[in-house]
Amino acid sequence: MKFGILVNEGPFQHQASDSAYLFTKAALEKGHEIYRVFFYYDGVNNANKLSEPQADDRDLVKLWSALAEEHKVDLVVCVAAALRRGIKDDILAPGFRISGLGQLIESGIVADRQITFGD
Amino acid sequence: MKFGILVNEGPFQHQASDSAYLFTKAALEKGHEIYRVFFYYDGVNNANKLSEPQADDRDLVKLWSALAEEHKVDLVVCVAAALRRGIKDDILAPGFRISGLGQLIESGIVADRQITFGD
Amino acid sequence: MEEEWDEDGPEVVKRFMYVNRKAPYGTVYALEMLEKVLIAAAFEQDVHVVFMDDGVYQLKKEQETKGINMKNFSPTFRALEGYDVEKLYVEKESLEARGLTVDDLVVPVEVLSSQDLKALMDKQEVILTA
Amino acid sequence: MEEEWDEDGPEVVKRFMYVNRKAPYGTVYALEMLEKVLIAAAFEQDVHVVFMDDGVYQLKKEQETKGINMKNFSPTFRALEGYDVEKLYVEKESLEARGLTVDDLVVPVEVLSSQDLKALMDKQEVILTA
Amino acid sequence: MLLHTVNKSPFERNTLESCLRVCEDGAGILLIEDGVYGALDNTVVADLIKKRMGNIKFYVLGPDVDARGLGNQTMIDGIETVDFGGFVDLVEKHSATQSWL
Amino acid sequence: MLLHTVNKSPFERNTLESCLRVCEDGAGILLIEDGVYGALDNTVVADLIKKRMGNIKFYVLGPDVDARGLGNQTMIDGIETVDFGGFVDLVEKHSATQSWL
Repeated sequence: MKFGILVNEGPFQHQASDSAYLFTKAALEKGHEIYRVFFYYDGVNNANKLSEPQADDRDLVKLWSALAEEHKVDLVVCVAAALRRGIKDDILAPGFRISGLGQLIESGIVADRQITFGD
Repeated sequence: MKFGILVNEGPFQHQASDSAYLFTKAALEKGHEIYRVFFYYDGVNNANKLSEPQADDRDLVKLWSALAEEHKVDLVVCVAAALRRGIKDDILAPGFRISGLGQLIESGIVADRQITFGD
Repeated sequence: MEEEWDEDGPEVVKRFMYVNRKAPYGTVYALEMLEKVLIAAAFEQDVHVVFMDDGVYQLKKEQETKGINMKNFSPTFRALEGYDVEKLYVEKESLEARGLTVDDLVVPVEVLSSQDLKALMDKQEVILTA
Repeated sequence: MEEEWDEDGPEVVKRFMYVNRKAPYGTVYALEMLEKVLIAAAFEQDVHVVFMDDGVYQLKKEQETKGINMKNFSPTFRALEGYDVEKLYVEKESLEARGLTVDDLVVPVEVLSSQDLKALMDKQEVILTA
Repeated sequence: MLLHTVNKSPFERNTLESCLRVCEDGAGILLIEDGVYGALDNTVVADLIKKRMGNIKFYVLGPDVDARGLGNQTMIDGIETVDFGGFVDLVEKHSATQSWL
Repeated sequence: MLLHTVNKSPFERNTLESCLRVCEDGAGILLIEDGVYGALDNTVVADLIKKRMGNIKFYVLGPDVDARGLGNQTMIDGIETVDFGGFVDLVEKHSATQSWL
């Protein structure tokens, strides 16, 4: 089955990105396809490559990037939400791309199931 | 009187930074001193100079920077919270400086009143 | 309207529901949700917008935001009709708990009881919340 | 302890109160609040830490965070004593509403009724919340 | 006495209730941001404040009231409206401020 | 039928209550993140779920339960614990998912 994922919050402040990541990983392990992970609202902060968590803490930016590399997951950051919050190509982590909100709606249309993680 | 201000949230997602800014401005207009504005948690995102809101929206990063310039307000971003969230010197807006959490405690000790804006 | 989509729309038309439960201005969710609704309309999907809990306050008339230095986005709700977003629903129980009536709102809406809202939600294919 | 501060501490010792009302892990507030408490202790202030509402869950024993890929920070509460942070308070009403007792908590705390907490809060000079 | 600020809607969260539970008689409570909904009369949560009116002094931040389109709504009798300057004055005249988030 | 997810503590917010108000009989509700506190028995909010048990199928995310130290607490009778794989299965077998935030 094709899943579409929406992430509304950045890393650390809320658990949303953690839950979304673990759900995405579990879906891939079960052989499902992740059509797209769309980052909206403060969710765009998941794509900030300057993020440097403590050594014994999880590193969500790197975890998402690794998922994109290993499983060709499409990680899309909303351009409007990102501009406001200062997430631009200069600091965009590998595997993420910046695009329009239409990519979220398209995900809702194409995916068999669309699910939101937020606060 | 000396005021210390703590901002726990970034711009946009919550009103905290807006309220803190308007409070700080009002205190200055009344002739009070702002000892320090300390940015903690997602509040560190207020210092991201790449932030580019829509033309008809307020620009909190610029507003804080202007306050620092005009009134010599000390804007301190917590180093630990900022590292996690990828706010580093490369993208630090004018008027902000990165320092330790001790600066918040010192603000609480020195200021006559310490007030928190958050979610 | 449904016929029009069958003729001119994309191949797939899904039932999208946007559930607004947050008050305006205290958080950005209301504003950025509205941007999502407008985009969905451009994709000619079957858009349903629900206001319940504090979300009903998004539609309150007479918003004057100058004093908090933020943009008043409530007029945009009146523009939704121009984008063919006409299915706006408000939960009756949420409205009543707040002492509000439809006369307090910036746009015409259909008032649904929780019971009727249940049935409408259950038919949706994509539900976006914030 | 107060005498010790008079002898060795900085010139100003203020009554700092940290009010923890949020559950752990769902949001970062609990973890980063704890970092603030530790710093205040280093400045030899008169630190009071209150747990009320869902904040009491921060102290729940047996936290096992491997399954959500996050760091279990509850052992740090046991380290607070080493930093001379010994004034930990839990609101009785919050504990009871959740069916918990002090035996469920990772550290010894003083249980205060809302009434007693009122009086303690009113004496504080700096109150930090999240 | 303390000044308490409450920025959450009492329809959505327990914040105002918790604040009232540990708020001393004689203290001040200022409703800001989404907290201003608590100041409205004729709602299912209006009694929270009405029960303590007289023992606690209640204030509401006018710019937040206006932003939410509540300028002409009936407020609970006895709540005083302040602007940001008044907010600063309240922080100054109380011994310390507790922000309920 | 829909799958509803609830990620907020019922002690702090009205989220679970709102979800239950518009949740059809036969639907599923999965408690995740801070929502898992709603699954505990012997609390002042346990009745919220007990009243609908039998009409709605309730699930709770095990990793979130364990993280919060609730692994040995008494859960409301009839709630099924799932892991992230089970979460994926629930999303698959329901027609759509509504996330209550």
